[in-house]
Amino acid sequence: MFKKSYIDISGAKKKQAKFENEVTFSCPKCLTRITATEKMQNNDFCPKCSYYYVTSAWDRIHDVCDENSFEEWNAHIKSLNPLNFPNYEKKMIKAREETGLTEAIVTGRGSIGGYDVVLGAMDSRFMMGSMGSAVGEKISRAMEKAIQYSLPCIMFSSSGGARMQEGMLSLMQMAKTSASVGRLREAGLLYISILTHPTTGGVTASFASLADVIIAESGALVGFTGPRVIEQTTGHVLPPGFQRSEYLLKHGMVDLVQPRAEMRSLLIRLLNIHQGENYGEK
Amino acid sequence: MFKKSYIDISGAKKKQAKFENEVTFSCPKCLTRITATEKMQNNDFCPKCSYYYVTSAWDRIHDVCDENSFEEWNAHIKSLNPLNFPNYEKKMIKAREETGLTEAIVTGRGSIGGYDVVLGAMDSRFMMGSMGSAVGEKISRAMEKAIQYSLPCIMFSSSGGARMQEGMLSLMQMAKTSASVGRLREAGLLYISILTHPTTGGVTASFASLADVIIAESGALVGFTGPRVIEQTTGHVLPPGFQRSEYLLKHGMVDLVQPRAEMRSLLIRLLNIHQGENYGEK
Amino acid sequence: MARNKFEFEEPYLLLESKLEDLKKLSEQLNTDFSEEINHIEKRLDQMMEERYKRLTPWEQVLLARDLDRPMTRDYIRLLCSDFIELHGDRVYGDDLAMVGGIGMMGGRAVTIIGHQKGRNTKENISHNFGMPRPEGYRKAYRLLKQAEKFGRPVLTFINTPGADPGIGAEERGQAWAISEMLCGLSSLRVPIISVVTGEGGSGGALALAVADRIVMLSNTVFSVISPESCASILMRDVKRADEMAGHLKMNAQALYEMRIVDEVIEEPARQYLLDSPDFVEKLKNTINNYLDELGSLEISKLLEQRYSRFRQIGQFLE
Amino acid sequence: MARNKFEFEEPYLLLESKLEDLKKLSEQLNTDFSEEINHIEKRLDQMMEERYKRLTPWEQVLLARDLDRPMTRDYIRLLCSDFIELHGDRVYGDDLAMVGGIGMMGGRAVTIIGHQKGRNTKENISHNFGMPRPEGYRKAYRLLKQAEKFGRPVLTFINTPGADPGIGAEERGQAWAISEMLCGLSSLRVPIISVVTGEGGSGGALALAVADRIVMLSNTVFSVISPESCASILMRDVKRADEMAGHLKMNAQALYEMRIVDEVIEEPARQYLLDSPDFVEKLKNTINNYLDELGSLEISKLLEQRYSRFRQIGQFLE
Ligand SMILES: [Zn+2]
Ligand SMILES: [Zn+2]
Repeated sequence: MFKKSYIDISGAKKKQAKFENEVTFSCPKCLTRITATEKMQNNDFCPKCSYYYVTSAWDRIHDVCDENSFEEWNAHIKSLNPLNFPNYEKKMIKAREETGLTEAIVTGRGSIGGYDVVLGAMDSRFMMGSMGSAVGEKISRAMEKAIQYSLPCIMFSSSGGARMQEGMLSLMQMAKTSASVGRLREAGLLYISILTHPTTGGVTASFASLADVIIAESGALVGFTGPRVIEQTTGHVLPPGFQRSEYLLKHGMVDLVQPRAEMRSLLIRLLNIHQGENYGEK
Repeated sequence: MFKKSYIDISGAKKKQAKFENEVTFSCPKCLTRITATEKMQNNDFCPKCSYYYVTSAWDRIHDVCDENSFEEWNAHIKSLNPLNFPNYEKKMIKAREETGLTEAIVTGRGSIGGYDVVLGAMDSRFMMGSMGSAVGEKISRAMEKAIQYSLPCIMFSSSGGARMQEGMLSLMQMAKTSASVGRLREAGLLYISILTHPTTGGVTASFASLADVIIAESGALVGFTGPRVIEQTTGHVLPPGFQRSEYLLKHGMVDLVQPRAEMRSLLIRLLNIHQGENYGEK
Repeated sequence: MARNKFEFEEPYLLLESKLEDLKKLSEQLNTDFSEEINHIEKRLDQMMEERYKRLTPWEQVLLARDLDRPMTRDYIRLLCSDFIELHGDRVYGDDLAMVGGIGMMGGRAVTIIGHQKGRNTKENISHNFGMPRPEGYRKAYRLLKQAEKFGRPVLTFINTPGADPGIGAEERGQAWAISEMLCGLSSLRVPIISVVTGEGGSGGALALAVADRIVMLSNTVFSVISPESCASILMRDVKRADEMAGHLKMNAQALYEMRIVDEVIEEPARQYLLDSPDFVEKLKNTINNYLDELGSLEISKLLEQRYSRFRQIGQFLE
Repeated sequence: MARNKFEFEEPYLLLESKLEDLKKLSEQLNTDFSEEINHIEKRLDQMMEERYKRLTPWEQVLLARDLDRPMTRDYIRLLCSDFIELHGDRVYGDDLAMVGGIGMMGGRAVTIIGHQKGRNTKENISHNFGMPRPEGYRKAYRLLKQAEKFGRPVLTFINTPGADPGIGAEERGQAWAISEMLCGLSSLRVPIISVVTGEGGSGGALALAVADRIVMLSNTVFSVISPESCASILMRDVKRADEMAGHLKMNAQALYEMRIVDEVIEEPARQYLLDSPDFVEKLKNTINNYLDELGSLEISKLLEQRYSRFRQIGQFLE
């Protein structure tokens, strides 16, 4: 189905080695110190107070891709302020400065264990990973490229939902990206979605939940309506673990729950199983 | 999609007129007397004690078909006793004598409000409407005829499930009839299933629940496992109305709950809506 | 049925009630001011009509949410000579916030799906205030696939505050149910027309709006978020919802100008919509013309157009 | 792992324990009967092997139900160099009585689905004694459609007392979930091979058995109804289940003779199956040969053959 250069089943090990120079982090909430390895093994949550160290789009890409294999696409695409929404530009400039990104998603092409893939990773530091015109456009373009090159497509989600400052243009990105998944399906290509902490609203309810294989990162909060809104609207106390990965697994919504440290090796295994067609239409 | 001779939307009225000569029935359980009209309006249940007056296959056919329009197919197909199961022949002979039927289903071709259809009606008086080789064969043949003539297919179910005296040959009729529904689907033909009291086991779990439109007759008990077995196995008391038509509607399993007296007019309306293709593939 | 409950109508209604007083008094005094009163009444009607043409975005939100507007079942009764409502998702339940079925519309078989609110508290509870749960979207999806099988065009009527925000809806995969609708509609092999008949609330509304043509009635809205939630998130002050309603560009005219919707059907002021022959005729013609137009296209062409319709939405700098 | 718990084995086991006593006594007495004892032991083994060849249908039912038999996950470990279990029906839940996923089997990607019982009470409760609920069949259906999308052949492993007979399973449409499996498998555009590895209980087992080839292990059964239920319905005496097991013709050999199944793989007596290299080789070869054979067919031909396979089952008088 897609080009296979070489297989490196021991993929996960590469990443572990990387952390032997042991940078340490201090939790901004409870001050607990942890090493980079510990942080990754705990899926970027503080082991003591569950504070979430945000994982950047580039971290995710480097986590899973073969070294120097990733080539970014459409890095230049930027949101405008089509509704003249107050303070939107200011917020975007701030987000760009803080993250070094132009938008809440990075897309491109890379290889994972030797398998070429189209890859997207959202970054929740950029306006809560919200999806506006630019994010939607980058996703649809990436999927169309996957079709053009017959490559599998992998998307890491992390988003508060549609970006309200672009109004209906944002809402319509849900329809746009879902229609692009429809095209991926018609082309018979593999599409893997990885839900990371936190993913809610319009992203969960569009391209992120339409994949062939859906993986939730351990401990991630994933849902449609955010927990605070549910509590406020219904007046109910939410059960423990509500909307967390393990809860999604129990309720049948995801195929697998996987710790961040083992994501690369899982992807390699999935790509390996999907690499060839045994009994295509004759 | 299929031949339309004439439309008779007032179809239900024909049947009501038929009952003006007012035969009366006496309930075998509580002795309450009711007229034929009352009996039909109450879907063949005794209004006092819920005793079920069994509706025969021919009653159902006459209820819905235009007068003298029904032509039976494969009336000669009879079950054998392939496993030499004790007492099976004796039971079949008794069922044949008591019902005048050769098997637990009558199939054929008729017209309903002028619309030609393939029709099958099970008869629960014949060994509890159980499905053995002969029943399965008649259903598959009827569906294949529907494909041959491009006609809609309508099945009235009423069955205790697969006929155990034919062992695995009976169980396999579930697979056989379901595969025939698969062919109906591929041919794009309309298939309507009407679940009548009682339908359980292998019939519910095969052709009867695979229709485009599923209608449950008011008050009918329909399920997979019979209520007595559920009570015995789980030790739970069943909630009121459990597995009855209205319960199935609430739980999303049927499109409509319809009283027997209005079945014909509903079928005419459904056939009318499905008579033509507006936007077939071009 | 006149709508008599919006704040902006109050001065006019006050004047109206004064006129009533005047009429009664004149009767008691056996004098006749009818000519003058008629004159004032006419002027008043005129003024209100004009006021309705100058509605603020927030006032349009209020009108869009009015429970006295026609709902999906009313439109079905209006449009179809025969209609059979079909129920259930075949998996879990039957959601009354989402109704659907098949019917005959002027000799044409159609599948119709829409949100359904109630008119009073009791009805609203059974219809869950028009907020579908996953089973509602799954019922809709099932009916869509049947429409495709039988080559029936699809009409959807949109009027919902949004998808149900409850625990059960999350448990049963609200996001999953909505995304399958979005993807399913985008490749459904029959024409689809959506009419926004009231409140188009976020993803719960969008799930019925992936269509070949989107029509909005003039006093309806469609938004990524409710103005209240928007104000409470961005301003930490829910009272600034009226302001947000303007910023969000959520009313019919604004969305028409943004080319998100194809057509806006003018609503008569202060009248139950379906009592207005002009409105009814316009609605019927619009739907029928679109169905004729779309029905003449080859399916592949129809799907190509639908894809590009949504594909090209968005403004960005390259 | 020897199985030491069936009634028919008791006389042999008694003899075995007597021999043990004899051994110990001879040691105490410092004498050597080892030659004689060895001789008796050999004869005993032989007798038990022979007894296993003369199992009654009821004894085969007991063997088929044995919780020490390999289960689906054991076969997966045996056959696949890599396997990823996938979960959930995307609608309601994840059913542990039905496991499934994708894996590599000798360079070939496959989808495997099967019933899973537990080995002890705690495991059995979490696996619901191998009785799937509707969500189990819906998970399986989802995995099947994916196998079709990616052109992966499907293996199913059958070992269930039947579908779950509970209130919740009825509520969520047990019959609907099973019938969609039967219909879906009948037209699935990839080769399907089913192996009955234990108890093939009624519709709950059949839902995984609409296949191009059905293989049974020699001490397994497949039946329209459990012999106990059959006895209790027809004889009003559950104790006559053993008798019914014979009448129902439910054991592997009988079903092979009726041409319901394609092949019976001989089980070694009194041995954990996967410890027997002969058995393992035979199983692997059978599956691989069938996959090779079916994989060389055009899909339309494969579907035609699958349809006629089931279409022709049944005996009747015309
Ligand atoms: Zn901390
Ligand atoms: Zn009675």
